[in-house]
Amino acid sequence: MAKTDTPLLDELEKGKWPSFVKDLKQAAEKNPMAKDLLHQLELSYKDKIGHWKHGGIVGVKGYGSGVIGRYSDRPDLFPNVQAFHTMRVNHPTGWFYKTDTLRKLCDIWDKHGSGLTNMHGSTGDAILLGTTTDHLQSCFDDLSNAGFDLGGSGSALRTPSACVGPARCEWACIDSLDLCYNLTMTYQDQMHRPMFPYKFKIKISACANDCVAAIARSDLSIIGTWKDDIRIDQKEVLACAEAGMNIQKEVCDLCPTRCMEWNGKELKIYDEDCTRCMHCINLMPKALRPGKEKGASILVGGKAPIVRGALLSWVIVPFLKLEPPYDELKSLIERIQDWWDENAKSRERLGELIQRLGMRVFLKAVDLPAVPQMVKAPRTNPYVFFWPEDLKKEVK
Amino acid sequence: MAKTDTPLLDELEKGKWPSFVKDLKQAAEKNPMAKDLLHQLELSYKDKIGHWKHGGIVGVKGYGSGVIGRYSDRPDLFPNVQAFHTMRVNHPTGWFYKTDTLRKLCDIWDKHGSGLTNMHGSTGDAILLGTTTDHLQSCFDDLSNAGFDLGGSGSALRTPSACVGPARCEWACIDSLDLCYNLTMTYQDQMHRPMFPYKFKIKISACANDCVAAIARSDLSIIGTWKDDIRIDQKEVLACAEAGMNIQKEVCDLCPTRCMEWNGKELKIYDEDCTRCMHCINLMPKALRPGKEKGASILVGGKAPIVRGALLSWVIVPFLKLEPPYDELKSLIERIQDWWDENAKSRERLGELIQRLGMRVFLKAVDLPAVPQMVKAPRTNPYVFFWPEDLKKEVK
Amino acid sequence: MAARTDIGPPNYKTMLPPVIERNYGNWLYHEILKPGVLMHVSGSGEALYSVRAGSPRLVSTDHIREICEIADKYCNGYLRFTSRHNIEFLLDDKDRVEPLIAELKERGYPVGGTGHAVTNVVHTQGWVHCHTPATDASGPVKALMDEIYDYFVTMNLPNHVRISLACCLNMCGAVHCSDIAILGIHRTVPKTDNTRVPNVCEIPSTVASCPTGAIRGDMKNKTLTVNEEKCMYCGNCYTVCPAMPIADPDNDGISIWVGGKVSNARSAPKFSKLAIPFLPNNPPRWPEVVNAVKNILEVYASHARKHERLGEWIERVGWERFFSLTGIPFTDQHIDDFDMATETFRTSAQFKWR
Amino acid sequence: MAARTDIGPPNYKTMLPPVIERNYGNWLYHEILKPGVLMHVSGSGEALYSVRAGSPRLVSTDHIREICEIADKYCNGYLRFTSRHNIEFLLDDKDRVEPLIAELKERGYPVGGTGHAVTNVVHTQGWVHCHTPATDASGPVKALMDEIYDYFVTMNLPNHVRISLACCLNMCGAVHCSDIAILGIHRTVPKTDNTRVPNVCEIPSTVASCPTGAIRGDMKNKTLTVNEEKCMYCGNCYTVCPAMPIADPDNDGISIWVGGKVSNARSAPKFSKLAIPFLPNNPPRWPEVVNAVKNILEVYASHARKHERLGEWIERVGWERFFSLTGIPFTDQHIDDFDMATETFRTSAQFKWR
Ligand code: SRM
Ligand code: SRM
Ligand code: SRM
Ligand code: SRM
Ligand code: SF4
Ligand code: SF4
Ligand code: SF4
Ligand code: SF4
Ligand code: SF4
Ligand code: SF4
Ligand code: SF4
Ligand code: SF4
Repeated sequence: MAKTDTPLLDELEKGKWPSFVKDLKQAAEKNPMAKDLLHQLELSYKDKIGHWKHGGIVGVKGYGSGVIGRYSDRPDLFPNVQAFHTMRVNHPTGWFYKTDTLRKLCDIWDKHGSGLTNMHGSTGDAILLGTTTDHLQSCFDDLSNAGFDLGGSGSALRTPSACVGPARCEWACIDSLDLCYNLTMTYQDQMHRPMFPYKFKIKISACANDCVAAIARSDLSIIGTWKDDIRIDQKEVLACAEAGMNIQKEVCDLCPTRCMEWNGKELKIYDEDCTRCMHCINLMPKALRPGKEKGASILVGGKAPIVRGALLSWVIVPFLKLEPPYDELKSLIERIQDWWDENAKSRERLGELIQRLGMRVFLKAVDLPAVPQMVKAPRTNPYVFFWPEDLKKEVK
Repeated sequence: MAKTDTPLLDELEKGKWPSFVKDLKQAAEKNPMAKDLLHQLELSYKDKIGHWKHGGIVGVKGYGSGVIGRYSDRPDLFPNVQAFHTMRVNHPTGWFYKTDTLRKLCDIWDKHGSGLTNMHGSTGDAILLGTTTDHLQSCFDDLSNAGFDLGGSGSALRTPSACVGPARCEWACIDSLDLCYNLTMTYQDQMHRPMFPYKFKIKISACANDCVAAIARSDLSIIGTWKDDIRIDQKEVLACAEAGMNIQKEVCDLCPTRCMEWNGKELKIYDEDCTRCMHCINLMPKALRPGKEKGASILVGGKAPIVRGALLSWVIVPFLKLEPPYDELKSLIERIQDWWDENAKSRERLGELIQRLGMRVFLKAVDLPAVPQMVKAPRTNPYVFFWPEDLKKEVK
Repeated sequence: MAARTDIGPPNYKTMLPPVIERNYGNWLYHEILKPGVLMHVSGSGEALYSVRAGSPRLVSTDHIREICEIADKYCNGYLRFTSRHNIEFLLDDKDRVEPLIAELKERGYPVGGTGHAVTNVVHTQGWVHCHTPATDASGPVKALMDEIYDYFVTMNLPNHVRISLACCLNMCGAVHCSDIAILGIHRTVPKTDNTRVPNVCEIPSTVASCPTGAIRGDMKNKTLTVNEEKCMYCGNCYTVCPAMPIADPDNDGISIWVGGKVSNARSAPKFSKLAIPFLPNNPPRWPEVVNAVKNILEVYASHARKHERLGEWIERVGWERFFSLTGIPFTDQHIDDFDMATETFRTSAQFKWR
Repeated sequence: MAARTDIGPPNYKTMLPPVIERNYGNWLYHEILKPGVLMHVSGSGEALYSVRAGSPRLVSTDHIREICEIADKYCNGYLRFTSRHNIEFLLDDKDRVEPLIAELKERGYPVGGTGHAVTNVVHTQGWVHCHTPATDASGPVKALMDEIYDYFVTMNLPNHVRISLACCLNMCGAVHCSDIAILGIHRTVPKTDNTRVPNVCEIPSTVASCPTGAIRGDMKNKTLTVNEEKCMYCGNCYTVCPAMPIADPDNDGISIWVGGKVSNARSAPKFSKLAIPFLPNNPPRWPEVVNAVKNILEVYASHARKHERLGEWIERVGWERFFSLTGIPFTDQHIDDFDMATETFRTSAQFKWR
């Protein structure tokens, strides 16, 4: 091989897995920004340190979000990435694309940016990686004209995302795509004009398999479920057994509530004990299906560790029917956001606020009743508050 | 029934369970303090409130602990309990008594106090309930002459206690009684002269059944265990089965690690998976016995809720052989107490201090290695400290 | 005679019956011959019989003398108390067991508390001797044990049930890991008497005593103020500052906690969890409390599997089911709001409907 | 033309292939025909075939055009991306599946990631675009996937394994609930530049940003000081105050976390737990990291039972066993010392020796 000026990155062109270095080089061939990025990255590989300066606020007209400002700390060496901002483009719900749409995106980005992208960012946006400050507005204009809009960033609603749901999945208990799109359209203002105490994420999975990891990484997690009994096709159960599945071991013994019995011929489910974990259905998609009374559980608070530690979302509504126009859900979301907005400190996520002020206070504020499904177990410490109305007035 | 002046308490003379009211009345018949106590208690039953003033420090010569001061808030009505202090008498380890010893205690208490006792207090002392300030010293003198001593109170070592252990129990993995007595005798000074930041409790159970609830209510919990394999007498296993025990269901299925197999004839234990929970042994005492390599796990931190919430003790040494003179254990106890003494705020229990400063700091200070047995699971938050010696010095 | 100090307790070795001395550490196995009667058999072939009798714990010297009399008659003067305050008569002669039991019964001592039974209720001082109680101790225990007496003298429960009572949040009864815990609670904030504060209270340590940071201290004027919204009535400030009394006859009462355990058998030790936030103090027989405990006990007895402790049963069927079976209402008070509250929130989409 | 704002994303309905439009919400079941190939069958009898291909995620526009070309050829121009950044080609014609796969292979696209496989590694920006990374993102992922490639194109693991990478504690890769998480960490305190603080930092919010309260702010002199003993190098202060850079080429690196999951299947969602506190940054191929992940993956593959996720396996056998089987040393860093640390301490006498 000829000697190159990116010997470290070149190593990553080898191997079977598709190489991002190939993409960098491909872009670098026609784009000077991409070329400088490639070389700055090579320097980082040598120095074992990033070469970007701290943040910087840039944007497009009328919006407070959707762009992440970025500047090189070695503009002397890499002048074409002196400014190298990212644009977050709201993906079509479910990440479905027609090729003509995708090609439009490519054309716009070749015109305005580095020609490099992330398909997609971990919140779900199509990330257009690197452009200069003076291209931001024109790039946005072109995007908008092509039918695209920016996603969220900063202290705003972030681009909601949803699992593939009813578009392809037999287990969808709610229309995750319609709901996600509906909420996205309803809350455009909250997404584009940061006015919350911090970021707010919504993710929607249409069943408890949670294929968008909603429970782990959204302030509001909507997870499909059902209320009635699992539908069983005993014929197909037998077919599974005949095909070699050890139903006792693989299904019944792994059911978390052990609420299934298999006698070699028939599978019995004690549905009142089932917690709708999806395991048995996952294993026998032809034989078992979620019930017919479908809806979703609403959970809140999920987030990454900063500042007070990572949280998984908490159940606040065990079951809600979810049908357009989703008014009950929206009213709940707004009550939650209002309370959060009023009470949170700057950079305090919803979960952290509930942690600080207490679930009791939160429930009262958003007008939700306490139910045992909200807890793994009741409290163990005796530090119980009483509302003034619980008390007997002094009778002396 | 004749009309009495304790109508409420009289109700509690009825019923099958032995009545403390009978004892109160029995004592009241010969003792004016007991009589006033009875009537003050009747008043409490009427008022639904206690009638004792806040604390008060009283004691005997040379000691800072062993006596709980108590004064009535209605000395006008109940002059004989104007002062009504409690003496905590260190019980013979295991709460074994010869009747002559017990009678001596009774005689002394009839002479100096109310004639009422608790056999025993929840820390384990024989509680002599109620005497006046000027009887404290003479009562102590009489107790001492009869071979008794006071237990702990205040910011001191509290009376250690132990399960009945090898005196009667086939499962004892350590000599809980000898160890408890030995520690009690070694640490007389710490028990009688409060000089710690707060109370310090030691409890010893000779196996994991933990019959003195050591893990829940002692700062230092010593719990017997073994290292090698459970001893099995297959003949006796069969006998259990024949006697009607469902070994699969009652024993194997309830084993927390499911490390037992029963084929109707032989019981196989995969001892490497056994966590020595005692369940199987509890169920078949004739068939199964703890292994031969015996010792104890050392745990620290257990306590009631005040101030920062209740704690169960935490494993800090999974296994320690415990034989007289117990030097290794004592050295550990002293290292722990020294560190606690140096670092704790006033009224901060050992567990709370570890909670505040971190297990890492504690382990280093008392020179114990970290082992996985110390945790339910490793940390989930990424807020990991590194000791300076872990780092690479800057090489630039 | 001048008192010697630091002599320690009587050496337990001098208190052991000869049959124990001979077989110390050599026990092979035991059997529960019937409720309240244990037989321990030694490698030597000898056997020790322990007969367990209930006790109110608050006993007069005459009562102790009566116990001694019985022990002299049947046990050569040897007896012990258990870690839950029962009395154990220690016999080396099987033939004396039944006569002893007969005499105990005649004298009104319940014999039982072994195996799958309710044993004695560990409890505390209450209005008898303490200064911070929110309820009495001996009274509720007596009322309860009268009602569930049969569970003491039989062994028909799924596993043993350990009931404890503490009269305030200091939890001297160590109720925090009991199958069923009865806990006295206050429900109103302390009434600070700032005229006494300067004389009897140390301001910084009072402020520090509050788990929820509800107390503000003014060092200049030597006063203390309680933020009523942050106070959850634990009474710890009163422990360190007598000028902050908290008892309130109208609002003090009892809360019920369930599902704790201490042993490592099967499942790890567990804390008790809140079942009922408040029941009124209703002396002399606390009927609400007695009924609540009995209800929980009986729902457990009729639903749990053999060997399942109360908490193990609840964990298997779920807390939803516990509340629906017992008919106890779930409230926002059941949801923790202290330091580690979030650890108790349900972080999954798994739950039951009933 | 003036840009319209707030138009939202393209309506997904306009992006759905006709077979999906027709069968939306009517799917009956699916089968995994082979690694990377899903067949979904509708109530109407129609079937949809999805062929899943791996992607480096950081892709050029030309690369996207190539994907479009393939989709035009086999899928009438319809495709999607998955929540883990794989590409899914959507076909309504079974006969085109094999030719598509053949072309994908030829062009170097791995086909797989379905069922009991390792799928794509969710990851972040690293040195490519972010300002706070402690390591690169795309590089370690590429190095790792080269090494464990076979697990992507086959389905022989006990269950699927979700690997994620985040280049700093902000955890944009949401690695905190992954079977195996690769997390960039700093290990030295930020180097505060107090000459810049007054201009670029807000003192109160910087002080508030520190999870462990390690920062003291001097409002008068407009300076910030870090208590080195309390700082655990999270970098959050740098996020809010540019004058506190924390990157350190000699001491930054990677930690490995295991046993997290998100689905509710069988067990509740779980956080990942610390397995290896530190491995050095060793570009371009991070051999220590790659080997560590591979080792964990293979120990899991050879010990777990069918359908057991990594974390479920560890919980069954115990963390003692995890450390002994993988040969990873246990250190005091594995023991939590943040807010809720005590919840993770072992509160029982139950444990294994190995
Ligand atoms: C681009 C993206 C990573 C990626 O490569 O995919 C990203 C990149 C950044 N994230 Fe993130 N986050 C991205 C998804 C996430 C996620 C995952 C998710 O949304 O599902 C998380 C975890 C979930 C959560 O929100 O808790 C995440 C948690 C954070 C945090 C920590 C927030 C917390 O409360 O713990 C920060 C720090 C902050 O906000 O100050 C952060 C901050 C940042 C910043 C803005 C850096 C900063 O400190 O200001 C990064 C800009 C990088 C750059 O230069 O482009 N990012 N960030 C993701 C957004 C792409 C998109 O829009 O699709
Ligand atoms: C007598 C006794 C209750 C009984 O009826 O059995 C008792 C009685 C008192 N305890 Fe206790 N505690 C008694 C065993 C316990 C136990 C159980 C144990 O030791 O196994 C605990 C729970 C375990 C623990 O220590 O954590 C216990 C936890 C407390 C606490 C809370 C300590 C904490 O750190 O959470 C306090 C409050 C304090 O220390 O300020 C306390 C305080 C008190 C005081 C001294 C009241 C006070 O606030 O100053 C009580 C005096 C009552 C009186 O007037 O006689 N007592 N106390 C027990 C001692 C008898 C004996 O020596 O045998
Ligand atoms: C006498 C006493 C020890 C002492 O030094 O005083 C004792 C004695 C025995 N215990 Fe215990 N335990 C004693 C308090 C305890 C405690 C402490 C407590 O309750 O405060 C516990 C922990 C309770 C908990 O987990 O909450 C305790 C948990 C056990 C267990 C575990 C049962 C379980 O499944 O969880 C066993 C095993 C069994 O019963 O099969 C056990 C077994 C035994 C055996 C069978 C041991 C033996 O072989 O001698 C003894 C007779 C048990 C019986 O009553 O049926 N002992 N035992 C205590 C009697 C208290 C009483 O008067 O009722
Ligand atoms: C395409 C995708 C949804 C999307 O909208 O993009 C998807 C699609 C399916 N998931 Fe998923 N899951 C997808 C991300 C996830 C995630 C999210 C994640 O990994 O970040 C999870 C949670 C992961 C976790 O628990 O940590 C997830 C947990 C599951 C499970 C639960 C498995 C378990 O035992 O824990 C199932 C059930 C199963 O596989 O049997 C499932 C099942 C399925 C099924 C079989 C549903 C169906 O009937 O169509 C789909 C094919 C699965 C397969 O790959 O074998 N899907 N699935 C995502 C593909 C990601 C990828 O490229 O690999
Ligand atoms: S979350 Fe459920 S409904 Fe959605 S794609 Fe995954 S398995 Fe299907
Ligand atoms: S969904 Fe889960 S809990 Fe319900 S029956 Fe199936 S495996 Fe059991
Ligand atoms: S703790 Fe163990 S050794 Fe001690 S009495 Fe109880 S069962 Fe026996
Ligand atoms: S002691 Fe416990 S863990 Fe060990 S084999 Fe017996 S039941 Fe199982
Ligand atoms: S529990 Fe409270 S009120 Fe009862 S004895 Fe202990 S300190 Fe006193
Ligand atoms: S009662 Fe407890 S919570 Fe209320 S002020 Fe006093 S210490 Fe604080
Ligand atoms: S994880 Fe950290 S370094 Fe990586 S992209 Fe997110 S904020 Fe930047
Ligand atoms: S790096 Fe984190 S822990 Fe250290 S001072 Fe900054 S915010 Fe605090």
